[in-house]
Amino acid sequence: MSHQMLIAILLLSPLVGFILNGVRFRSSNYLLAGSIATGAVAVSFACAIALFMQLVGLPPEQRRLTVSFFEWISVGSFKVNAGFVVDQISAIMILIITGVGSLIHLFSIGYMHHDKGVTKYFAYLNFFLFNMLILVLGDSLLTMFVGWEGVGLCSYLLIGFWFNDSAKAAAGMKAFITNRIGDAAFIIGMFILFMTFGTLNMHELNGLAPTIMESSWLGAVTLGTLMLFIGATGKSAQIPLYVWLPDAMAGPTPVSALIHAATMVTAGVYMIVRLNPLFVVAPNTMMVIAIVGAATAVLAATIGLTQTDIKKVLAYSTVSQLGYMFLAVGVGAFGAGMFHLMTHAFFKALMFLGSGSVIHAMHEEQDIRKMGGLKKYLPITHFTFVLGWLAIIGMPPFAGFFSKDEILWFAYSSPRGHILLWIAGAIGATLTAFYMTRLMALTFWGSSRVDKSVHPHESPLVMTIPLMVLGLLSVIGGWVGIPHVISEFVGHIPNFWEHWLEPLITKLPEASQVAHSATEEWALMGVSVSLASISALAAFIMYTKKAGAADKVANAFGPVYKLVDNKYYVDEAYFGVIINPLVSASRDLWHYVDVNVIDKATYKITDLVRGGGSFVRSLQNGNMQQYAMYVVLGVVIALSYMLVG
Amino acid sequence: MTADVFIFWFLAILTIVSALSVVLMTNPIYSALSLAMTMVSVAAIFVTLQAYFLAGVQLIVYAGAVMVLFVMVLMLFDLKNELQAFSRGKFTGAIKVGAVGILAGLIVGAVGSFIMAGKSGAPVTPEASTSADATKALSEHLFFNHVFGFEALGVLLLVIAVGTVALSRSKGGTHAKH
Amino acid sequence: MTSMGSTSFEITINLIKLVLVFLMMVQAVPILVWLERRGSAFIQNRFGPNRVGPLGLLQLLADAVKFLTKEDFAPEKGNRFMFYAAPVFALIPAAIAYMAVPMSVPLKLDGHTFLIQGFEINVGIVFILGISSLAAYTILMAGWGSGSKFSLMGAMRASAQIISYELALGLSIVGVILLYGTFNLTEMVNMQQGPLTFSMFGYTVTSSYLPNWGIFYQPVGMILFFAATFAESNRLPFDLAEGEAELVAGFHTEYGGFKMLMFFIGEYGHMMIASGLMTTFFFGGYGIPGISFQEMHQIGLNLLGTETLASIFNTVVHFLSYNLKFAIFLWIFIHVRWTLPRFRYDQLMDLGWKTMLPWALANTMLTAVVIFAASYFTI
Amino acid sequence: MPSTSFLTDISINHYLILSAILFSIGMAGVLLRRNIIVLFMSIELMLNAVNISFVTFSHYFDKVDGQVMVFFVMTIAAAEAAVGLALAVSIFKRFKEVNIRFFEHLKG
Repeated sequence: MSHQMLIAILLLSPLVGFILNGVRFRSSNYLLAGSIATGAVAVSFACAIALFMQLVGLPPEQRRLTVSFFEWISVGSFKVNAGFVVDQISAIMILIITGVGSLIHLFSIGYMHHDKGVTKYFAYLNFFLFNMLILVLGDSLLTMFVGWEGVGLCSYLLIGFWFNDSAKAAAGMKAFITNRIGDAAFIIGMFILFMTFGTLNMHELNGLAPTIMESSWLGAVTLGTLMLFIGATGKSAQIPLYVWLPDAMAGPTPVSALIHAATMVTAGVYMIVRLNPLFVVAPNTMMVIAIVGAATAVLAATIGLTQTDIKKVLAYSTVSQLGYMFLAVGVGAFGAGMFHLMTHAFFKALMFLGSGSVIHAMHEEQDIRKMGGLKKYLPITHFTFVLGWLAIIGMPPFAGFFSKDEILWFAYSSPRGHILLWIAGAIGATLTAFYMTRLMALTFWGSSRVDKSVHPHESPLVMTIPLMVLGLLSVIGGWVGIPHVISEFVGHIPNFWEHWLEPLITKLPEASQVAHSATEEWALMGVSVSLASISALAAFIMYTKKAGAADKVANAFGPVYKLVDNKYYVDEAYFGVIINPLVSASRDLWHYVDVNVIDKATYKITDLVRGGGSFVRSLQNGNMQQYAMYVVLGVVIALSYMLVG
Repeated sequence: MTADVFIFWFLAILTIVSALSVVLMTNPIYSALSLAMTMVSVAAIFVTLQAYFLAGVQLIVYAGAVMVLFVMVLMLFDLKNELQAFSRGKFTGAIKVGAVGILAGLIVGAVGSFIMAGKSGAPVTPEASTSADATKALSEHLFFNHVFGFEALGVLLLVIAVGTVALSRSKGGTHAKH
Repeated sequence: MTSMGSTSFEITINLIKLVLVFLMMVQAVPILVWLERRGSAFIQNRFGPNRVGPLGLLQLLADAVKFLTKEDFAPEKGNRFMFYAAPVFALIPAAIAYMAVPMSVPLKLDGHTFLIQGFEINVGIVFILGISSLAAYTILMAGWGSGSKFSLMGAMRASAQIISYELALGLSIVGVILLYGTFNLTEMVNMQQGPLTFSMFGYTVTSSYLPNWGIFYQPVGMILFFAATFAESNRLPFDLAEGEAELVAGFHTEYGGFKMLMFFIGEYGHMMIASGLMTTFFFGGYGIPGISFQEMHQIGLNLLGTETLASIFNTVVHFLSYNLKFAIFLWIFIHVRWTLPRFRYDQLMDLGWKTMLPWALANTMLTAVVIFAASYFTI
Repeated sequence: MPSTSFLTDISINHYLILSAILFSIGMAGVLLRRNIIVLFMSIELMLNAVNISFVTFSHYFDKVDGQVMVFFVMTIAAAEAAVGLALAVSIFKRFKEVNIRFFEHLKG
């Protein structure tokens, strides 16, 4: 099949699924809805594999399959096609999206079967995938933005899926509004780039990127990329716009796995990698990205330490891991960022689905303080969760180890890296190991604190199969990008990942200045792994062996614990500094300006219009002959003007 | 004064007088008969302009069919002299009459200025070829150059026929009294 | 107005001709009335008028005197203007339409050519149809002006009938027009000279004794046309307008005396137009079977010696030929009137709209296809 | 313009002026009369005026298209008369009068 056809099927299959489920959204036949949706995504996955195989069959410099379905917008020199492109980056993305997506769809059949709105749920999910594919495949920023907004919409719909609960509906709105702020910046970024380069096509933009670094903060590329990055902070939950993601856990757990862990939130990273030639020439933007990424990684990890909701822990963990990705792209390690994006998609989806399985088993109980000792009730879930846990804390040879370690290595060794960034990353990794172990210990290990009325049970096969597949991927997913030092040590395993992405990744121009030895790399690797191991061990002891130790530590750190426990009061600060003043200012404007000035003006205008209208109405009295008279008068006037004038 | 000139003036005056009586007669039947008279004289004017076929069609279609229908309908209605043949309102009536008068003046003035400016330029054609050829040319124009319009008119007539039958057979629609 | 001639001599002759044709038409009416009365008596096995003059021929004069001396009155509730205008208008369309029927070969005198018809008009058929369609007004005016419901209903019926049958009438002669490719009646007559000749697909079949008349090409058209003209002239079996049992005497219930006579003249005028057109369209016009106009002219030349006299001879002989055919059709009109019963009104409308109109349409289509095929497949 | 030549030389302008006058008379009828059927008749008058100018131009500029237009106008006029009369009949059925003011009931 031609690649045009494949891309069309890839895109349209979820849309068809959405329509099929959407038109019968009142149905509660979970099996039918789930089959349609999962089938649609599976078809997409098959197309993605076929496309990937076609891509592999091409020589590396020609790996770029494009298709343009129609001209979407044409205004003067501004032309946008409904064009889609499959190249090395988007091929990986579509594989992740459709692959992980189909697993999560499958899982959802089991997870949502008791829900009344299951058909609507699957319709939304398919629609999300359609938009995500547009986002990923779109060949111009505008096409990407369509998907960008579309996934935002679906995210909103799915977070507020149980909208009868006003807190959940509010969480949806919070996500939506926070994203809007980022989107506004994204649009401004697009304006700047279009103004500068005259195109929004990403391929052309990359080709047009200047070769000289832009050292100024106000350069067009710097400003444009900075704005795009602010857009990315909204979508990918970075400081300062990360606040929506933890709340987004109000949605069904598979949604959290798909949208808020594996796919949508990585869109920002993907976008930056897409446009890496532009970002490379703006070192200031890169610096900002790296710092924001590192700060987010640490900050979110610290908050994660104190959370007691299983999904909130995972949410902060996601924010933290996204911070790693941004750290990677910020120091110029775009390949590493993409690598971590992929491995993170595997193990975080796994853990979310695992948490879903736990919640399902616990009858919608999400508080880890009320769990414990679930290992014996949920053996499969526990086992796969362990695989995810080992991956996220960076234990070799699990997937997370390779990607996280590569990021840390680049943070240190890259010309745009810094030792402080590495330290931040390492602290983040340590904290991650600690809170993830805490999560494991409180949930699965130790003594049971489960309520007597709850009888945990293992989930059905339809839910555990995705867990197993993702667990496998969490183990082997990292093997495609084994660092040189290890591969040389073990044998001669090529680094597929770097080779694959190489044609699309711009090398940092100042790369070859400092030489780093393999010893340094081994040393850093050892340090981070041992730090993580130590903190994991500490956490394990603290939460399983010595009951009460955690409280002691918390008491010892008193105010700091309180600060962290309350998520640094960020939400409160936003309310106090931005939202409340805005609301009161708006209210004042309403009471004084609106009522006294605008309303009165509009009343006057209304009176004027009404008066004029009643006059005109008197002309329009249904008397046809009078209408004819107006016509004649008009002709007379026009004719006399023509004759006289 | 040649015969042609005499005939033109005769027909012009006949046309205008009968047209005036269409508007001024208070009995609609007289109006209709005057209109038929107008149609006939317009047909005669077509003859002076050597549009013989159109003159015939004018007689058959307008004078023969359309106007007869008018007259029949009027006679069916059995309307007497109208007490109020003209619409009320002296002011608007004055405006209407004035507007029409000015319009007529303007058009006549425009036509007049058309000659006086010497822009008429169009040569008065030599005696047109025989009318049989003219009719043939007319039909060729109709069926080659304007065939789409012709077909569209056919469709229009069909629609009109259906609509008219539906309208006249309806028992009063939403305003039915019974 | 070039047909009126270019010199004052020609114009004078043509004007005289107009008067002559009109007088011919009007004077034929008493003869027809006599014929009708005698004929109907003959058909009904009685004598008819036979007292005044030989064979009752002077009955006509007596009738005229009676008509003229009758009291001239108008109904009180009626509309006087219309009541008086209607009979006058009844004459006009018939007279004008009859002017366009050619009655003989053109007369050539001293280089002047005079057509033996009121005036020649190139779109003769359209002209005649147009003019005769005005006859409906007469009836409506009479019906309205009488101020009587019988008159009005009769007028309504008659005019509706005339409008309905005009369609069939017009369509039935479209075949003829397609066949001859002209609206000009004289040209049609010229094309019907000689023996019957069919030529199609390159083959030509010539009859040895049949004349080349339109009836052999358009038999269906002929029947339809003839039937429609009966309806157009409001004669039996289509004289619903004056169905005595229902409507007294239709639109001329209130008429009497000379005004009644004028209606008679109009009716007979229509009959004459119909007969003239039948002759012209389907029966070779003034032509004589077997002899062309040229041959007849040659015979005249041999007999009388001079061109002028030969032309006069030619014209007179063909005029007689025309009048013979014309008279035959008039007699058929009269004969049908006294033979056939009257239709019912719904039967009349059914016949017009559901029978004659489809047949006329089919005839038109068939003629068009055949003519197209004949000209297209010439090999 | 010189009066004698205006009277004796019939040109295109004479026909056009005749058409204009006829048109204005028809328009006055449309504006002033109250009987719907008379209104329709006035409209026919206007259409006829236009027909005259079409035929005039067709004759003086030796183009047949004008006559084709007249043909079309006649067809449209016939159609309009058919619909108009049907409307008038239905108005008459209801109000026993065909006054234009009954159409005011049709306004929204």
